Amino acid sequence: MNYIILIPIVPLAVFLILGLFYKKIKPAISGYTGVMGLFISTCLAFYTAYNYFFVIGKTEGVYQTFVAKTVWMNFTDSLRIDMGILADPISVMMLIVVSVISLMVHIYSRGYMKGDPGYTKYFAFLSLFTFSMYGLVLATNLFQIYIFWELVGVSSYLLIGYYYTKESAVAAAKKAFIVTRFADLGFLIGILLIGYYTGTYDFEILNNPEGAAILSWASTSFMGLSILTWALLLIFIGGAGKSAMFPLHIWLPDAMEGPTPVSALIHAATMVVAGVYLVARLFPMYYFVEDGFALNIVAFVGGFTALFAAVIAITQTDIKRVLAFSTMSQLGYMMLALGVSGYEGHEGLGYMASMFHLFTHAMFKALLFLCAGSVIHAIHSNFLKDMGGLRKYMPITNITFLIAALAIAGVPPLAGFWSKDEILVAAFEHNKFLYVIGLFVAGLTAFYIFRIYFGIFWGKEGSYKHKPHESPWSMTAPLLILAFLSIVGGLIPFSRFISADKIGFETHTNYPLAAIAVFVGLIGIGLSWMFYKKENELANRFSLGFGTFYTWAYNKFYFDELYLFVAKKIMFNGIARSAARFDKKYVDGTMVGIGNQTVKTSEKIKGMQSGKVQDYAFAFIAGAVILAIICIYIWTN
Amino acid sequence: MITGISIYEILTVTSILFFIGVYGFITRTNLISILISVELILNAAVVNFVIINKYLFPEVLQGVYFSIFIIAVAAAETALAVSIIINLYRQISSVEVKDIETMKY
Amino acid sequence: MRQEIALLAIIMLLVIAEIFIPKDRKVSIIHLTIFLFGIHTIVGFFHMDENNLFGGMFRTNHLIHFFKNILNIGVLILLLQSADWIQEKILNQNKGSEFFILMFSSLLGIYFMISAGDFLMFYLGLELSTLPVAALAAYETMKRISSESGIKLILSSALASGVSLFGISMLYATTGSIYFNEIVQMISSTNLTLLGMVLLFAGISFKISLVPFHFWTADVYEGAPISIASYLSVISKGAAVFILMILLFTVLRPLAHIWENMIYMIAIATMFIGNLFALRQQNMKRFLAFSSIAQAGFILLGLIGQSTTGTATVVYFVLIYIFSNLAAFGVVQAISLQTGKENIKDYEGLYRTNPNLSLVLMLALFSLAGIPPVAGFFGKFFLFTAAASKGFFLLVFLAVVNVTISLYYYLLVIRAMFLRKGDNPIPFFKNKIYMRIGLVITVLGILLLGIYSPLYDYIYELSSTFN
Amino acid sequence: MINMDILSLFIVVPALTVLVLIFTKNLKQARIVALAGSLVQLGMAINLIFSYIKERAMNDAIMVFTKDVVWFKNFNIHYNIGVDGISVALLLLTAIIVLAGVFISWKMEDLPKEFFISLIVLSIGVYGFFISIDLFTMFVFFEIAVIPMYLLIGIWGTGPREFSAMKLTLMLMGASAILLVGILGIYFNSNADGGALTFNILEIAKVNIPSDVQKLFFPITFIGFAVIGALFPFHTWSPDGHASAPTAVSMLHAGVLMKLGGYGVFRVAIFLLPEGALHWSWFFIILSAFGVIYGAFAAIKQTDLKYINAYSSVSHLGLVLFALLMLNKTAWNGAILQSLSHGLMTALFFALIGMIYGRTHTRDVTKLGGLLKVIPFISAVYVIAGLASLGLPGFSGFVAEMNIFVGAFQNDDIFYRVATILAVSAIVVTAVYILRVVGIMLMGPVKNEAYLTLEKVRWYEKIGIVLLLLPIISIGVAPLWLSELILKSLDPFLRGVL
Repeated sequence: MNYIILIPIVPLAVFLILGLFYKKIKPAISGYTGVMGLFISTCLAFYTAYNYFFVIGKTEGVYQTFVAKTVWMNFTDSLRIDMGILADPISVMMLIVVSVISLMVHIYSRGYMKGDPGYTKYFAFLSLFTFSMYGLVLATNLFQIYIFWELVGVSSYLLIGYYYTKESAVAAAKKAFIVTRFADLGFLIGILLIGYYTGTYDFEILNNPEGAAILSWASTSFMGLSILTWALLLIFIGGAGKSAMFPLHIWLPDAMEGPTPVSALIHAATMVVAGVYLVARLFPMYYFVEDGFALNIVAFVGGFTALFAAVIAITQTDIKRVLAFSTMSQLGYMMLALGVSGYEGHEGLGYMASMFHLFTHAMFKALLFLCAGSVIHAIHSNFLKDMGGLRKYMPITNITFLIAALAIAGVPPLAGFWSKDEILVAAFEHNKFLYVIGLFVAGLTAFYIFRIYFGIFWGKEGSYKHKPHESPWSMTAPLLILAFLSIVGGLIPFSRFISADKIGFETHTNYPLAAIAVFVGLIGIGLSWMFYKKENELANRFSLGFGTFYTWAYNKFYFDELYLFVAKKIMFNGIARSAARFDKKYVDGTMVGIGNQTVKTSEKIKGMQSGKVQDYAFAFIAGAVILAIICIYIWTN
Repeated sequence: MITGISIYEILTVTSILFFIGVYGFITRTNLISILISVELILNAAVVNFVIINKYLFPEVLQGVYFSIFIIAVAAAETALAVSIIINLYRQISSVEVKDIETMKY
Repeated sequence: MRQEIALLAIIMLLVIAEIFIPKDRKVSIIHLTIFLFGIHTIVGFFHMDENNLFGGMFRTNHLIHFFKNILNIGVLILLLQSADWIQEKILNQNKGSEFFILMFSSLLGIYFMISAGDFLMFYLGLELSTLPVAALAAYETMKRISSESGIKLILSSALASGVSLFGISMLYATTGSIYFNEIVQMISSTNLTLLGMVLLFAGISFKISLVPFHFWTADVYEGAPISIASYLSVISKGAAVFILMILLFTVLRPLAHIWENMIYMIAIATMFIGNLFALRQQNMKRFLAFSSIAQAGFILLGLIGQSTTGTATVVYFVLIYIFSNLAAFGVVQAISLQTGKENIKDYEGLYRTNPNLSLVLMLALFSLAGIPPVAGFFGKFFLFTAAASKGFFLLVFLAVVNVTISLYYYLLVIRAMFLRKGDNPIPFFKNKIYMRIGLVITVLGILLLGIYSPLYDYIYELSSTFN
Repeated sequence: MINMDILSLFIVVPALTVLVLIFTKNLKQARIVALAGSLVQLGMAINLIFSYIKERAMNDAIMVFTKDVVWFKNFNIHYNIGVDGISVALLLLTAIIVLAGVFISWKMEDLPKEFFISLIVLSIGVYGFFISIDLFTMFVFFEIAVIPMYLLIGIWGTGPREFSAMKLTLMLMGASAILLVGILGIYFNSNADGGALTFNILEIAKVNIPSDVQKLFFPITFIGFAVIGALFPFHTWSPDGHASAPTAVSMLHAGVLMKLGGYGVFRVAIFLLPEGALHWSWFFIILSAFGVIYGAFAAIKQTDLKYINAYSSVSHLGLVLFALLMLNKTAWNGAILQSLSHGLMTALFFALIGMIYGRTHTRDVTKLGGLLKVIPFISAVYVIAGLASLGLPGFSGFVAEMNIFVGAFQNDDIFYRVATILAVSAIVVTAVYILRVVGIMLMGPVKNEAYLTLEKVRWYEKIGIVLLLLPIISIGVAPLWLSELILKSLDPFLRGVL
């Protein structure tokens, strides 16, 4: 299966071509190059998936892991970084997700970015990102995943800051990079710890439930916890940073400064799920080390983030931000699912559910973003207040958005329903409290998503300068495709293919729970129907009912301000400035001071050379006498 | 060899002579008198040589002829110094030591 | 004895020449002198075997002989550099030949001093080397500061010689001899001996200008004609270092454990005082005076490592020091002859007008500061090695601190020449042939003496035979 | 035969270049000569790499291509040269940066001849330092490398050039003076096992110097070298010096000269005084780790581009010393790689800063803005260099830092852990100050209309940039050959510290 290597190579090639000759190439060509490249990768990805699941399939009931790697650098005799590809169910699944979404976004962008000065550059960055994402997905060891982890980070930085003349975009890009960088610090230290204590970075060895890496966890401990647990927690910090888990979530809403297709690709479907993927990648370790202590943390962080983000999402008025927070909350869902998962067979439901939701969510969330993009493209605004009644102007967008909304709200038989249902079941089976949270979040989700749906396509018509029009085919085609995927995506028998132990199992829909979930979802939809279908005072009265809580939620619970305070006041003005001043004043001061002191001394003692020959004579005699005395009375006895 | 007077008295005298010279060198304000003080110092040395030779090592006359040379050289020295002083006097019409302090620090 | 006789002959010849050469053709005296002395220098390199004269009052060996050659080279360069000055400033006062005569007789005195076998010869040589210089210091009779420096020199040196004589008399009293080889057998660390030693040491330190016997240096250098300043700073200082070394290593060897400490203290004091004073000098001559004091302090590091290495290193360093310092003084000489300017400030922008001169000066200063690859570095490094070989690491540390300080003020001059543009830089001028030859020789010396290791090995051999 | 002298050529060729330069008349001739000379150097360096690999295959001596000529026999001083994997790598680095420097100073109007001469003389010192086996020779070349800085900064510099030049020279020469004491100390203990005193590093390494002597002289030697490696708190010559120096000089100085520190610490202090190293490492680890984080923080608040870069050098080179003191192969490998990559990156930075300054006549980031729109090539490369210096995978910095961190983590002790984590956390701060500059200076709207008409990058500037950028990327993408080259040479150093 070595041809898998081609999947990342192709976008890389595209990136190099576009990057090196971006002056020469005409925009149209570059657009096609990008799409073509991605198309090839996508075909290969599908072929790989087909090959892996159906041609090769299971040997003695287990999906085998295919690894091909080469040494990249040696640290010590045992520790080294390999570069290579690893094919196992989740990586293959991720290949599909990344390829599909990226391809859609490429096609979509050809319409969306038409006429932009940096057209070629844009496509170059997209390819760079896709390449890095592939590399991340296919990583064979912790260090490789870290390397591509950084690369996706930087390409996200470049794409968020794509409109680099906009101050806000630059700030957002910087914020995103630094926050994730900070999280990666944890990731890196985690890697270092694991490397030292297990002597390898290799996933195969690390994840082997009978392997020394896992069994030896009890041998070392630090502050009451096994050092491996610490390492896993640190790694989870890294994952949380990328996946915008509370409290490292602040960069994601701002990241919406980037072009909308980019948000769809990076900040909805692929990059942000890297954190989830990372935990899933190391799932056996998380599960077995110290009886899944780290895993519980993951579950609760996920659950809290899901709730927290959903609440904020309700209050936002910028549709892209609503979607961003909704992404956060869905990611929280996936983490939650991983957190409550077991390992063997049906126990591993949560694991599978999480991956399943990752899959479906990628489809409909990308769709939502692209629809939002299409809307923004039409009326050049992100804000609900400028929208309304667009359904007659842009029918396709309307339909597709509705499908996506229903999907995320978990209305059967759309994709979202199946995956969300599995998550809730898993939660129900392991932790009732989290189940309740999940259920509540499901309701909120339905509510806020339909809030913006009605806000955009129904309600009072906004005052448009020129009559809004449906987007060109290059943009609507991807919408339709994704809409189709969001409908049928849920029907895939996921558990057959993907499970923690790679054996696969049969899921049976748990009808009561499903009914409850659907019911909650419908309530949410109903509420938003009441509030926003026709505009009325209900919504405001309702929000006033919450009073301060509403304002807090509206201001994202002032987390940006908190971080700003830490960054500006403490880091910049506190440490950095004092460091600079200390350096100038004291460290440098001493060095220069020594010099000045010498010069001063020479000024002070110049009187000795008085010019009086008699003083000289006196000094002469005195010196001689003193010497004599010293000689006679000190050194002789 | 003076009877009744040991070498110590004489050496004491010469030492005193020496330090008188030094004192004079340091305190006199007139270049000529400074020159004289120098002579005192040299003479102290001369007397030393002669006495030491006579009292301690009478068999060879090293000290004695050393002293003769010293006297001669001292004369030359003085002559040179005086001539320079005279030259200076031509320019600043003073032989005060305080007038030769233009170069300092 | 050959060199002494030869030099004496030259002096006589000059006297005769002075009588017979008519007034308007005095210039030829300069050429004659340089020619004769050049011959003398070259002849000096021919082999000559060791011998004693006057019952051990006068003795030569290969090292002493070699050292005389070094001094000859120095004086030759000095003559070349001061030729123009004499021609323009001195001849018209009809004092040309006297200048040479006096300088040579001083050199003659140095010869006697360094090959002295007893204190009498030593004393005579000392005086003979000092008195004419005093006369020369006061040579520019029209300039007040010249006379002042003359007086300061003669008075202080008279005092110094008086003191050292007093010391010698004490050594005589304790050992009963003035012959070095007899003293060394008799000597023992009695108080009187020590007192004598200190006084004698003071007398010589005066010529090397070691702290606290150095005060005359700066004033005399500043007042005296530049050639005399450089003569004092290289030739007579070098000679004094050599004789001090002989005395310490031969006559006073039994007291080594005592004078070791003395040298230690004096070295530190000298280095620090010299550098600290040099730091704030504006006048080039004063500046070089203090820098030469500091250099003397470094030389003591070689003396303190009393060993063949020490001896060899000291001689080697003196050789290098002569070249470096003469180069520096030569440039100062040339510039002050052309423009009468002697202050560091006047040197601003020199490189852009007179690149060659400033390069020479830069090399000289680097050599004095001890920057590789020029000779000075090797000299200093070996001095430090000599000191460290006896385990005086603290002393070496203080020395290197001083090297850094000294680097500062040497760089000040270089800053003036290279970094500054200068408001009215010294205009371009061409030097006369003698000056150029003189400078070129020094530069070659600076560049080659260090890297050309066989020279050091040769000196080392000579020193190993010397005791 | 030619293989024997392959190293001496590194002294001879630049010396010849200088000789020829003396007779050049104007800028055109001077730069051509300098270019030719440095091109030859680069060729030789590359050739050296290959012939070294060939030689190493059949010869497992510590140093290869050795040549030994007695110089001062009474002190047992030899002109003794040879190379191992570390030195060849650093030689190549030097050659590259010198060539780039020549390109960058293509338009040096004022006293061009003298400028290039001093530049080449400096490079002689550096080459000589890297190939010396004899401590004395090494020291000589060390000072030869330092002293031209005074003229280079003082004559062609900007701002308070005289002050900075004086400060830099005095601090570095003062350090080298202290170093001299250390060297003498080593020399006079090099006969501890009997035998003659020697300056030969390889000989001394065989000797067991008494441990109290080692403990006495290690800090002296270490500081003597580490000052030029910008060890906190002796780094303060670096910001002023770099800020005042002309572009090419900053490049050479930060790129190559500061590497002498790390190399010397490694080759002399740690190699010859291992027990001292073990005894003192904790103290200097604290200093260097603190320097790493401190330099990074100090860089955040600077507004002068060169100051930012200088402080980032303090931080990066602190990492080098930090790694060297970790006393294991991985960290050492990282240290050498870091030296190389920092050399290239910082040289690239200074080159770019020089270009920006040459166009806008200011280095104050707050006055600049939106350059990405105006001078895209330079700005884009600046972004790349920035990403490289914040340790992004795919660039040399990442490789080096990872080696250092993994190596540092080999010491299983809470003290080392804490120090390491402190050092690691610098990567975030680095990101902060790099992105700050990028955000303010390159992105955002163009602040000053005058900048709208800046001249695009010139061909010679482009060459210089590419020359530096290529190795950064190639090391970052395929580090294996280089790290193996270095790793193979590290075993001798382990002898003492085990």
